[in-house]
Amino acid sequence: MVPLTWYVVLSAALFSIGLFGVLSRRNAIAILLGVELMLNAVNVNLAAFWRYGSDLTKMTGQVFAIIVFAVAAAEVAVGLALVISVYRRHNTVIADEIDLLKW
Amino acid sequence: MTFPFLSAIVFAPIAASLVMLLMPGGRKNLVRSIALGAAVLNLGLSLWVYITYLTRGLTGYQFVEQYEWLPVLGITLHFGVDGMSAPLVLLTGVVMFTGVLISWGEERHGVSTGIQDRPREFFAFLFILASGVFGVFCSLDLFMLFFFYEIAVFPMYLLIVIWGWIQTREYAAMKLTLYLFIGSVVSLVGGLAMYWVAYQNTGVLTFDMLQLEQAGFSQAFQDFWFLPVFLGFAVLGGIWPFHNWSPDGHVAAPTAVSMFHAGVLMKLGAFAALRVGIMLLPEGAKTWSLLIIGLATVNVVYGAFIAFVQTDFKYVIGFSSVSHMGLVAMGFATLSREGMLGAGVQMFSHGIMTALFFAVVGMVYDRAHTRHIPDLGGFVKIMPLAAVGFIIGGLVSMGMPGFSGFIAEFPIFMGVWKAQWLVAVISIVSIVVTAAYVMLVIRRVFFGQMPEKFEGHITPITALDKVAIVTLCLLMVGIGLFPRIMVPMVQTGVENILRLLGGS
Amino acid sequence: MDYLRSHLLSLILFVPTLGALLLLLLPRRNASLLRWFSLAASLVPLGLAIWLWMQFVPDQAGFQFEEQYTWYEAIGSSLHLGVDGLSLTMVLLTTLLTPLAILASFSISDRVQPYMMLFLLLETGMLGVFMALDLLIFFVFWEIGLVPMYFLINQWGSSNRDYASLKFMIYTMGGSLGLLLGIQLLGVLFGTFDLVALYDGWNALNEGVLLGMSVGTVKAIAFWAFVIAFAIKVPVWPFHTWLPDAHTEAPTAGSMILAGVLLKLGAYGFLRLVLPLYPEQARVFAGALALLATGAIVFGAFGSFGQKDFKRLVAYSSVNHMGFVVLGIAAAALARGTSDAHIALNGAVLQMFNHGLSAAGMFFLVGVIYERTHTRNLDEFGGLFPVLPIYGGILLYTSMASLGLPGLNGFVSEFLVVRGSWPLLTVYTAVSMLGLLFTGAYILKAIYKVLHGPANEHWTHGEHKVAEISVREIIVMAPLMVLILWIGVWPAWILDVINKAVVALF
Amino acid sequence: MTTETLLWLIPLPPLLAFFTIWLVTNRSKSLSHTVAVGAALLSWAGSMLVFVRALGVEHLGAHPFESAVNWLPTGDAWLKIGVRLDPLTTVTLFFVAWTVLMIFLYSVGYHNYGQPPGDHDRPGLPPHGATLAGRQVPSIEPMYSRFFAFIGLFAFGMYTLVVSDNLLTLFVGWEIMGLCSYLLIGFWYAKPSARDAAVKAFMTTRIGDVFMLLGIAFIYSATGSLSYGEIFREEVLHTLASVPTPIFGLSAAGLMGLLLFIGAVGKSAQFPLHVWLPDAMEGPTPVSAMIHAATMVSAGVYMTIRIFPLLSLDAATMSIVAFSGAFTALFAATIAVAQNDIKRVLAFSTISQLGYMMAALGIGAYVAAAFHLVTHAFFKALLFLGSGSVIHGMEHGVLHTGDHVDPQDMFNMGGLRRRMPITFWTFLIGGFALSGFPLITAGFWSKDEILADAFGHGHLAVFTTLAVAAFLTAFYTMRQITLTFLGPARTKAAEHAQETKWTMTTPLVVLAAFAIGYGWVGIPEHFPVLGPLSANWFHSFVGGTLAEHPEAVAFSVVPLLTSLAVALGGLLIGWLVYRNVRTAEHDRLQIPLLKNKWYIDEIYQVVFIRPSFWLAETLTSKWIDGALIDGVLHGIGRLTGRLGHTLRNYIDKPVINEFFGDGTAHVAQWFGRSLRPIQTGRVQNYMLLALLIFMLVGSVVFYVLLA
Repeated sequence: MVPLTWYVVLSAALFSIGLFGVLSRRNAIAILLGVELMLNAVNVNLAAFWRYGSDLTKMTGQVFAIIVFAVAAAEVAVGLALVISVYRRHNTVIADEIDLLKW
Repeated sequence: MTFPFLSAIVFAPIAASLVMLLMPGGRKNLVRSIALGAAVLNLGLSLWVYITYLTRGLTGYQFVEQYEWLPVLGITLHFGVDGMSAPLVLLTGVVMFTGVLISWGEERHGVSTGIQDRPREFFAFLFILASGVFGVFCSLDLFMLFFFYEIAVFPMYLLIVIWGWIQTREYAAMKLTLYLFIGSVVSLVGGLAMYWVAYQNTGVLTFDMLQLEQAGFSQAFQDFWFLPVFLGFAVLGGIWPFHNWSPDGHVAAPTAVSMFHAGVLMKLGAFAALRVGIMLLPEGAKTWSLLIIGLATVNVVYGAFIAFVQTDFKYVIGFSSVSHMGLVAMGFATLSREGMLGAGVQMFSHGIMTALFFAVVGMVYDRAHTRHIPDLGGFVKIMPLAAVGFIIGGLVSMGMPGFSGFIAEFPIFMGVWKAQWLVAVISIVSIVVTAAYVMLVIRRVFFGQMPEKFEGHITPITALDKVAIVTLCLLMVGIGLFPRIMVPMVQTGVENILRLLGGS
Repeated sequence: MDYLRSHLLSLILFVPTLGALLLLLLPRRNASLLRWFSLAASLVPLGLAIWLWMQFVPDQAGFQFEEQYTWYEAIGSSLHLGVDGLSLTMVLLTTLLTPLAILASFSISDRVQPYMMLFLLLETGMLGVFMALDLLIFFVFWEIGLVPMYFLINQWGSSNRDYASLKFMIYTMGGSLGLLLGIQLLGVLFGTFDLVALYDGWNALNEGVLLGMSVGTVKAIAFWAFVIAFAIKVPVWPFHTWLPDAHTEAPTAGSMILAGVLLKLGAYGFLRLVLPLYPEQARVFAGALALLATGAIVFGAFGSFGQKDFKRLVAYSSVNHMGFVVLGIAAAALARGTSDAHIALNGAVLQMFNHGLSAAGMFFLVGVIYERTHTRNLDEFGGLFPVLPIYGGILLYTSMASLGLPGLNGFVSEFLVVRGSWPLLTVYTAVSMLGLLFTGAYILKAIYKVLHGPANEHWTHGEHKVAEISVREIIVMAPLMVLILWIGVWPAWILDVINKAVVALF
Repeated sequence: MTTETLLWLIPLPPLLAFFTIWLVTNRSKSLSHTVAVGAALLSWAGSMLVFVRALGVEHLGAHPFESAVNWLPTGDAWLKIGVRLDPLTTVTLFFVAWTVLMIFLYSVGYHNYGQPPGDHDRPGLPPHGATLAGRQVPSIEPMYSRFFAFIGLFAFGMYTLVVSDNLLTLFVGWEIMGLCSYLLIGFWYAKPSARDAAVKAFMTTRIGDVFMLLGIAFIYSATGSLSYGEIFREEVLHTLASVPTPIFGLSAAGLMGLLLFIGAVGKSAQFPLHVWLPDAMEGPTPVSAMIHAATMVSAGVYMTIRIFPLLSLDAATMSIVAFSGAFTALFAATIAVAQNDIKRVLAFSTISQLGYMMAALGIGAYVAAAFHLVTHAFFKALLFLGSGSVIHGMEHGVLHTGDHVDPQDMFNMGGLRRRMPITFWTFLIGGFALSGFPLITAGFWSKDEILADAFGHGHLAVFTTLAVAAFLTAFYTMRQITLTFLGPARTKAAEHAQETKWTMTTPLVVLAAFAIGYGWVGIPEHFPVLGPLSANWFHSFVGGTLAEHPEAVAFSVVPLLTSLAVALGGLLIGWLVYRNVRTAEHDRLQIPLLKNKWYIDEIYQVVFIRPSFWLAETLTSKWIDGALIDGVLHGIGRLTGRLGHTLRNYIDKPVINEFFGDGTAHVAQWFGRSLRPIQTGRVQNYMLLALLIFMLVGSVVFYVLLA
């Protein structure tokens, strides 16, 4: 069947795309999407390693993946909420213009 | 082990503070009553502990409790008091009690005394602080000791910065916090080092000091780590040259906090330095004892001389504490029976004494709104009891026989004779200097002519203040006249330490 | 009764304290009640002391009525009390003078309660020193005595009281630092402070090395540490300058006690500690002591003669008189065990007692005239004899006693001292005669200026006319005068006790 | 009652009188003087009884009446005090008792008892006189009672001194008399001169006293006792004589003698300590008599006679005594001739006569000295009381006439012979006795014996000095008598002078009797004609005091003639010179040097008194105590403050606080500030940074640590 390497390469690619998106896109929503991509890359990894792992009786892979889904969902919720509240206040979703952390 | 006295003592204040925070902040007297109730409870408990320990003629660690906390790392909630710490628990109880009393205050003809601004938060923080202090004195677990230590230090920052003397409170609060945290971090590193080395030596991961005592640290290890650990804690004990946070802190802090600060917190440092520094690293202590004695001597003489020339009422007391805590460090550093005995008593005696000092200073300041000694005078007419209290405190601080100060200082000097007689000769000068400035302050503040701008604007002290003063005075005189109500107990503690030091 | 007998000393010691505490309970306003109560509280110890005197067995060497209570066993100190001939005399003196002083201060109307309390506490402090058989206890009471006296001077004193009181306090404390160190050394060496034990141990310790020095050196240093502490209290020239200030500023009763008893503490220290603990060093340095004593006698007399202030004059006379005490002690130190030494010491101890009587009397009389004229300046008196015949008579009598007129007490002791020290310290004795000569000079000066002198109309006529001495004041003087005459005519009753103790001790 | 008990009791009545008057009866004048005179009478009776008993005893000197009791415990022994009656005591007691009684009696009149109180008399001033029925009459002394109290104490002192058997109680009486002389000379203390005289007297005698105290201490420490019986035993004296001392190479005995003698010099007003005595005339006249005749000054000589055994052991001391005595005798006589105050003349004559006695002792004639002591006591008391009577009479005249002349200045007197006969005749007797009028007067015999001894023992220098002095004595005595009594009155006051009351005249008569009669008990055996008639009782009796009986000197005509010549010559010349001298201006002997007493007072003022004030006020009080000692103390105080400031301002604040404490904080702050720019606030920058650092660390871990 398909060797593990393919899955790993796939997830790495996904991760890098997500990372690139996070770092390069200016729209906050897009950044969030990037984050999601990275998380999914992780999921792919988790599933793959489980499948190719020593024994399949333990469900660690899936469990972790599900936790990630949950976290991702929560994160997106919070993220979008933040973005919207920022938009309400600053009328923008451009990350560069949101530098409240600057002191 | 019927009733968990120590954990009760340690956690009651925090509980009380939570309760207070739940109360509506507007109802000041309700809050105060709760505070007072908790303080009385704590006083009662610690008194019970003390008296039981004394009257049963117990030795070693008593009232021991041990609960799992983080077994993996060998951290347990391990409480217990010995002859050295039981008096300090009592001391904390007393200071807490009196602190609440004199912070109660009142508003009369525009003169507001005590804490009138947000008492709820004030007492809440104060009690968290108190919990930390109790914790340090009671815990037999190194980690817990650090834990409570930090708990004790942190609220101090808020208390000073919010309720402190407007002029210097930020500066003083920040300075104090930094000094103490840096100090404790240094010691913490030492503590962790012990933790690991003990693990290597015994194969057991534990912070339990009773086991660390047996860990058999190598001479080299002890020589290396003693100084950081000891000095790190001694910073809080106000050892020279790391004493500077303390006068500033005293001056900036509100009265009750100053009382805690000088009365209890500095003991925290000395006590921790003893517990962790000397008791866990006895060989290192032997190596460095002369150095410590030297530093302490500087403390004693230097503090006295500087106090002699201060014109700020509170600074005088502040530097006198520096001088007196020097005696404590000196006593411990002699590593001799008399020396440590004296130091143990001195911790208690000085705690009570400075608490009283600051209480009285606060009463004067609240009414005169100045601490500049030349501007004061004639207060004895309006607050005779405060004056008497201050005089007694002064006599204690100059080591006048018949008061606790003498009981404490005399053995210290005997110990110093054994260690290095020259030091005794040098540092004994401080007694006269102390006498000089105490007498001068008493004369200028309480006697003499009252400036007319104060005439009629000075209100007498409240009943609660009187209760506080009397309590403190009774303790000082009682110990001075009947040393046996404290000394034998401290002796057992000393014996314990001497055992660790391998006799001597 | 049996209980009384076995706890006699502690009763005498602590009854005044008890009285002071009870004073707290009395109404602060009711001045007369406070006065009478404290008088009573001070009369009880007097009664007990007299009983003690009668119960005392002079022929029995060593200490009697010993009591011992644990006090601070951690460092081997206990409340160990006991009296022998020397201390007994001093106890009697103290318990006698305190009621008189309290009676003398009935004229105090400002803050009677604290005043009286301080006085009673002061009595306890002084008695403690005389009774203590434990070095630490000795020191405890030695220092405690300072506090009440400080506040008496500082609160009820006259114009320059702040300076005087602080000087008194700091000077004495500074002086006793050496004593403190010495006591600590002894304590560290022997682990006990019990005098009886220390006498043996410390004297047995003769060779070897201590603190990196030879025992001899250490002992010499310790000796001087002790001596300076006591010399300041006595006071010996040149450590005497606190005394005129303190005496002058103190309230009348304060000066009475100060001169009457407090100075004796120093001399007693010499007798109780220095001579027994350092016989060798004492012998070596006796010359120096005698030199200082002579200085005190001569310069004290000169200083007294040079004063314009009546009270200061009397104060300096104390320096002059206590000089004889130290001279006698020096002689005794030089030739311990000889009959000369015994005679000199008899003289010294009796002189302590006598000076207690006459100096207290003199200060009281100064106070009496001060209360009436509010001046102490000798030049402002004059010609008061016709106005105050009785006062004048008493003043003449008392000052003659302090002048050392044969037939009155002062002469007996001074003669004994001179007699005892002549063969041992001939030159010093001869020089000190100069002081004796000027004793006459200043006494006559005082009488001349106050009683005789050009009559000062301001006091003898008109609304400023001074009032004759009152009955209360005469009652204060009466016991003193009686004792002065009694000892002068028949000293044996007291000297016998002293003598036996001295022979047993030295 | 046994003699011993009697001896114990003799001094007490006057003491009791003192206390009674002081404490009880001082309000009532009559009671007071009754008590006092009664007491004097008791003591007198006792003394006479003792005297009689003593006469009945064989070899009283060998075994005197003695009784002693323990007084002071000294180490293992006791110091005893007691009484002793030996011949010397006996004779002294005799004259003391008589004179004291007389003087007490005399005082009653002298202080105008029975007169009304003065109009404006004040305590401390002599009575000015009162107006009675428009006439000025003398007024009674305001402090009448006090006077009797004082003289009572005085008498007690003298009796104690005489009866005591040891030097200590002798010294007690000695000093008590010193005090009383102070009180009595200053009796009229409102007079500045009286005040100063009192202080002067006390201080001057005290100089002697301190030396005497040393001497007593010396004797006591050397012999272990003070009672005569002990210290004058043969072996004791022998040892004392053999022990040398570093001072002037005197033997111990000599030094003791010298020290005690200095005491006597002070008390008996010998040169150079004589200055107090003339000023002592400020006191009331009975006091002068007390001091100069009966008691105090005699005490000095008495004591010197007492310690004669000690003195005589060392030739050096003896010659010192002899020469100081002889010099004083002459020196005082020269001054006496130039004085105008009737009492001052007597004062100086006293000094001179005491010099006689000292000189006699110095040449070893202690019996002669004792003899002269007794006779002198009688006639000098007589003279003083007489002069007092004269003054009293003069004062009466002054009051009567109202012109205020000095009643004591002899140049205001004259012709009193008629106004006051009794006084005149008694005074004449006294004067002749003083100048040694041959055969009948007592003074002749005593003085003659001294001269004879001086000559007989070959002390020619002393002999001549004394002879000259004797001549001067006779001369000024006659001058005094002439100016006072003979010739016409010089002032109205003198004209109206009046004889005094019986209380004053009776004593004069009694004493006059002794001034004549007492000489006859001491006529030398070998004296032509008279000698054999009467045994020299005095010599044999008093001579018995000492163990070895002094042999009487062989009779020689030279001293006899000399004394005759000087006495008669002096009297004659004195009369011739002063017979016609009306005023002081015509008196050719008013030489300033003599009149001003050789300027001794002035010299002392400069040499001793001012320096001692300087020493006391400036050196001791200001410089040593004030500047030096207190300066050091205050310096220490300031130093402490300085040190404190330095520590705080130059170490604590700058170094420890700012440099170390705040310094670290500042460094940390700077560090943070310098890192500030990387805080852009852009999420993506932060993330990028995180990524880079992650890769960095990761690669390090991967390639370095794990490789």
